[in-house]
Amino acid sequence: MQNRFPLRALFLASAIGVAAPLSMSAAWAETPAGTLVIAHQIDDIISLDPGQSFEFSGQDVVRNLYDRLVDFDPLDLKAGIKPSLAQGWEVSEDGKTITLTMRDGVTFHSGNPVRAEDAAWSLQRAVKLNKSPAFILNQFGFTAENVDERVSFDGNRVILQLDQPYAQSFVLNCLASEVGSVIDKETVLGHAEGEDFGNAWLSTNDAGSGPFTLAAWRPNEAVQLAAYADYWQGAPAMARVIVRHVQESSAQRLLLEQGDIDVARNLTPTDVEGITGNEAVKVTDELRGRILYMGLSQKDPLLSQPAMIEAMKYLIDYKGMEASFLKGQWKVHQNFLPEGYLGGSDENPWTYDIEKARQILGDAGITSGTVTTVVRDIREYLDVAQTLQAAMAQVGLTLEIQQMTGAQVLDAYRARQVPVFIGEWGPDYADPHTNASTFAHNPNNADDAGLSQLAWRNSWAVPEEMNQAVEAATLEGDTDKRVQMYLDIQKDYREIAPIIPMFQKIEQAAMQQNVQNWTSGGSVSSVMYRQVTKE
Amino acid sequence: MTEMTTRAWLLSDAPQTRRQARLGALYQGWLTFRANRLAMVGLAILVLLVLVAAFAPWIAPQNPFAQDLAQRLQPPSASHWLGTDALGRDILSRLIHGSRVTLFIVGTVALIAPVIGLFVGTVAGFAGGWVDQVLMRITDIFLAFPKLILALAFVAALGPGIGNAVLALAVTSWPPYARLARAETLTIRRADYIAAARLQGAGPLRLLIGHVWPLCVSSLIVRAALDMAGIILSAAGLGFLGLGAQPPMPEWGAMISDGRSYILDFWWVAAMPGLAIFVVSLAFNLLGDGLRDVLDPKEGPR
Amino acid sequence: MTPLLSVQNLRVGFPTRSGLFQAVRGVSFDLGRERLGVVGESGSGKSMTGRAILGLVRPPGRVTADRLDLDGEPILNLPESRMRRLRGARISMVMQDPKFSLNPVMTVGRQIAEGYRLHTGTSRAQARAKALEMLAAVQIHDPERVFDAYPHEVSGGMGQRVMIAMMLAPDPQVLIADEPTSALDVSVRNEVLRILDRLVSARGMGLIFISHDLNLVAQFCDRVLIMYAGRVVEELPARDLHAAKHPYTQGLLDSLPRLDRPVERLATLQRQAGWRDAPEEGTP
Amino acid sequence: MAQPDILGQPGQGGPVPAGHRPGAGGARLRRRLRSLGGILLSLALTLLGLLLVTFVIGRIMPIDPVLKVVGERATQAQYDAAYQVMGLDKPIWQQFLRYMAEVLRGDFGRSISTGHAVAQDLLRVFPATLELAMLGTLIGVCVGVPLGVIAAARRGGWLDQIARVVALVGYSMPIFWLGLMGLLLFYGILGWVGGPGRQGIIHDGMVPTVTGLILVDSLMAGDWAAFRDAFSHIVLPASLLGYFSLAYISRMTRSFMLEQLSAEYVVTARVKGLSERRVIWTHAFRNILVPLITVIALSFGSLLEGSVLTEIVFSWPGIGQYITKALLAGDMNAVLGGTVVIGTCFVALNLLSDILYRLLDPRAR
Repeated sequence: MQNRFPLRALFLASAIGVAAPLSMSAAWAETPAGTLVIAHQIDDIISLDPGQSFEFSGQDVVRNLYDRLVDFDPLDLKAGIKPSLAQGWEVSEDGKTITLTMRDGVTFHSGNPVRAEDAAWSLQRAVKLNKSPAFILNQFGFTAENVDERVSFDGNRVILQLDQPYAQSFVLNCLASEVGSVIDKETVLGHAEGEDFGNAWLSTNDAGSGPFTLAAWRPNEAVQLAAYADYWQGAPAMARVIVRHVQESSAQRLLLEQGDIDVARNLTPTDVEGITGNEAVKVTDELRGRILYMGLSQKDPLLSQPAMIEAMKYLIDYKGMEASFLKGQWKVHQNFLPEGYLGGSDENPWTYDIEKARQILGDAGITSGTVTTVVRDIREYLDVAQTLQAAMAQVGLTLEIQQMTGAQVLDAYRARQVPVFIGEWGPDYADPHTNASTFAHNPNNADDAGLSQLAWRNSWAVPEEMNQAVEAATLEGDTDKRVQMYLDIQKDYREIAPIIPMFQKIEQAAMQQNVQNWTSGGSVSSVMYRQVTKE
Repeated sequence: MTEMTTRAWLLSDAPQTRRQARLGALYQGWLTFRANRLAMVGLAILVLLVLVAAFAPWIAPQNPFAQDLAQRLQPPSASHWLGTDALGRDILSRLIHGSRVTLFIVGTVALIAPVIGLFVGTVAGFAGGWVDQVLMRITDIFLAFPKLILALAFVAALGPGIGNAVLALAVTSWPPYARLARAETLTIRRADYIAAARLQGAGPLRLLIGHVWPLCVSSLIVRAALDMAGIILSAAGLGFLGLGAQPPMPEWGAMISDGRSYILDFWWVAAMPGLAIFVVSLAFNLLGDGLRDVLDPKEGPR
Repeated sequence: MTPLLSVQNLRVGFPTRSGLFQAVRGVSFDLGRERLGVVGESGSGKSMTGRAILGLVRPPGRVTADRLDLDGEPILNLPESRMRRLRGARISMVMQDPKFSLNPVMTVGRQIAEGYRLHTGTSRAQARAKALEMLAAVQIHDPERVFDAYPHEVSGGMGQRVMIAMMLAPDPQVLIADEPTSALDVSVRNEVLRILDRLVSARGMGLIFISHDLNLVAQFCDRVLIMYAGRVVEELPARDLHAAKHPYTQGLLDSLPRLDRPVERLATLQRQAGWRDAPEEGTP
Repeated sequence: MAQPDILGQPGQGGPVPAGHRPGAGGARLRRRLRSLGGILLSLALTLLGLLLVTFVIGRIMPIDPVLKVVGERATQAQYDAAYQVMGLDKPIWQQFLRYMAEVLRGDFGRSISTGHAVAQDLLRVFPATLELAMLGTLIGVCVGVPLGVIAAARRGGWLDQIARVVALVGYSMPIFWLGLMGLLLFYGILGWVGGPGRQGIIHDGMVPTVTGLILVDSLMAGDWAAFRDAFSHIVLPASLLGYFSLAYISRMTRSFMLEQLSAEYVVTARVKGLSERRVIWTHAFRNILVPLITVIALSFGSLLEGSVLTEIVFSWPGIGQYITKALLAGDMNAVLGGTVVIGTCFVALNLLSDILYRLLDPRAR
């Protein structure tokens, strides 16, 4: 803190000397009472179609434009899935049929009533559209060919026929994800072009029943939402929500300190620390589902040695990073299921221990070696990579860092060409299977399998027992048993896996004192605005 | 020969030999240059930079790669004259080692770009006709291209790294040299002594290499000297955008990029490398300006 | 009677690294209503003498003189604002090449009218009339067209006539003509000279005619100064030029081809270092 | 930013070809038309070449555009489907022809990184950059030209030295650094100017878009508050760009003026007794107008393309940021569209300075 003063004093002195009367705007502005203004990095949005959107910021928008059959309560995320457009559901005896009953009197933004037909069509559409998030629904055996029969409606009931008796929590968690959003069928079909199910139009427009309507989306600039006055849970307190794209943390902080925005969502740890002394703003910590992990490619002759995998776990300065450049925004977490998820484990057995690593490597006869890491050009990842680099150097290992853009890294990663990968994984939906199926499941380790699992990308042939355990966990109806199954999988995983979870994300949203009930969506969901108020 | 007579010999307005004339001209140039105090400051800074780069391991107080997370973001103090960065590395030591990187970038780009430009420009100007048309059209295309974006595209295509950044900068900065070299060639080509050399049976290649190139070089050198600062800034810009030098290499541009997330509270992390870049590119600019005064006296302050 | 221009011990120097370079070293002469030729090689200081008189030597060049009087009035190192009122109005200059000495982006007429208006304060229309009159006076047949022409649209001879018209429009007492014909074709040279001669005599002006062309000066001028290395080495009436005593003048004469008697081989001009410092002969 | 290039353009203000005499009106007109046609043709070729180079770079770049479309979790089948839809299975020359045909119809395709039509995106981002570059150039011209002229007139004097240092410092400053510091000082601490972005959030989207230049649009709508707000946002980045433009323009002006001030016609003007101010501004300055306009056009062009870093620092939603972002995402439709716009601007600026040269320089008429 005291560091800041010399610079500011210097600036002030020189500036006052230059020309004080030039002032053209008040030093401290305030945002309008009914408007929530947020600074956020939103340049990743490529579509606002719930059947296509799969980016963090896009999902933030979709979640507020649409309702789903079942959903989370923004004020009580821990309570789990609650009824939403479906006021209730039933599971058949054999566990393969789920029937959801629609709520009456809900209307879309267009004024059309929300019907079971719309809900069924929305799911069918997502499957047929077959964009990125479609796999979330396809897990239940839906395909473009069979989805018209498997998802149907009858009066005010939507009927889902699954291919396996999946755990009810698994199915509902998936329905609560953005791809399960209920879309206004009539409106969208009116804008369809060819066979696109209205995708082109819906990418930049909204046809939902959610608490907000889309007022404007200017890519890389801003998203503006307007409150939907007839929202079935009551109109939101905020008449307008404006999300402004601001890339730099320092710029977000300046905007916040000047009172030009209400919430800043991408402050770095140092900027968060920098504003803690400011009485006008507060910071909320929220545990998110994202995991920062290190993947060791099993194609690499050095990295595939068990001793190497073991040693690497001790070469990560968990506490040191957590206390320095990751401070407050990442917590040590050495399991693939995030805290807050069903079955999440909080056992963190590894510590930073150069001696132990050296011993493990020495026992295996490894005294030197060079590996490459490909890192996305994000500050935190680079810092993690450099810290690892320094630690590895102490045991005779050389880590060569190549920083690349997100697209390039992803390209190489998908081609299984990244020896050491350092990056994040964000869960796709609120069920533990989302992470289990990617970290600990790899049915085909062949190069041409073209899978998307992290295990596959790191060329890790997951042991058959673990593959089966992961699949079995989706079918366990008893929640307690299911939790135990995941705990067991994670225990085994920690022993052998070359994909090493390191940290879990804590989102620090900084906001004006008068902003209440803010939530970024916790570890299971996306941001929700309808409950936010300003005093 | 005493100092005074050497000087007189150099300054003689009636030189007796070609060597005396040439050395005399050089000495005159040096005197003009020396009289430009700003240019001398620039030269001094650059000499210092070269010395620092040459003796970096001996001068640097600490290992530029040694991390100490407990000592991160320390303000300038007795133990860390310029403070420490986000990983607790000594900024001064990194700056000192970074001078090597900067010199490497500047040196290489300033070597490659003018050479490509010289080759393309003189060939175009000398050959004329469709060769000229084609080469100049290509030059125009590269000129019309948004420069930084072209560099970005190259780095993206070749993969990040200091070598590729240098290559990308070189590839994007040759067209002005080509046009300059072509303009010079067109004037030289019409000169009588070229006609004379041609009459003596000199082939086009010989004319190009023996007569045209040496005459183009001086203006290209001035241009390159003036460009050096631009090259440093472009390289820093690439670093700022996350392409360019790879960590943990202490490249100055990348260091600003590292430090910019801490600029509000820990200003020195970004300010020190920013200052270093500023000082060095200012030095290059002062030097280039002084050089231009010497070689093109009508531009100077008189 | 006071001379129009009286110059005594005029010196022009420029500081260089090897000390002060003296371009003009103690030139003295008086000018009446006559045509005075100044001859010398390039670098002899003849042009610099003309510019020094006009006060056009810019720092760091330095001009000194024991006397520099225009019509009895000292004009050496006058403040710039006062000098400006003299320049153009009372003493003027025609330069070598109209291609360079006329502003390429301004019409001929505007350039002529500009100086005239400045010194006489007349209206635009009057200045235009005067410019057209001057154009006619330098024997341009189509003054209206030339008035609106740009310098690149007129030929060299016509350009020099425009230049003369421009410089004579405000009626100066003294005109310095610095090699006014050397950039012109031989065919138009005489015509321009004739026009210059007629205007100068008709107005009773003093003319300093600077040239390297000894024959031309001999034919055209009343009196000749021979300059070498910034110094006047000889002064004599033009008609006596053939009887010049100074070896440099003789050398200049001998190096010219002659039509009246054949010369086996043109003599090479001899220069002696001693002439630089020897007191000039023939000065009063 | 690297300083813009002028040395490449010496031909613009050059002397007139010999034989350019009055009286040859018809032939001259024909020749002029032919040379104009030639210029247009060569400009079109340049543009085509530009597109081709961009296209090839886009295709050899190891960034996979399909991935951006289908996302990280896509299966191979989804990937293959998108690959075909995007026409990437065709040979590259076919892709290029198809693209050219679409561009000629005014269709730049759809951006995969914004989900919008590229033309629509460009209409939004280009005016933002244009506004910034125009104001920057305006500042550069208004300060740089007088500074350069005075520096040349007072050659070697203290003003000349100051102008030199000002320019050299401008050339040497990393702009992103200066931008961050400026934002911190004038916005963060003093609150004199608006923060990042083009507009304050209250005014965001309130003024109807006509030209896309918010300053102009707000004036047209008569919304003074919006104008003031937009001005307070643009003034800092525009001043920064203006500084760089100023550095360049003042240096070039000075060098042009020095050349003219040593010309004979300046002596003529002085002989006529004109005041120094008249000599400089009416005589010498009019002669540098043509090359100066070329310099200003070049400087404007370089601000259009070279403000990427400024745009990032100030969250300015301009074309530089747009292209950079698209490039790094492998979004080639957007990159090509942006390149076409900037290339066209460059070409148009060249054409404009050529036309102005013909209008302003009597020797070219």
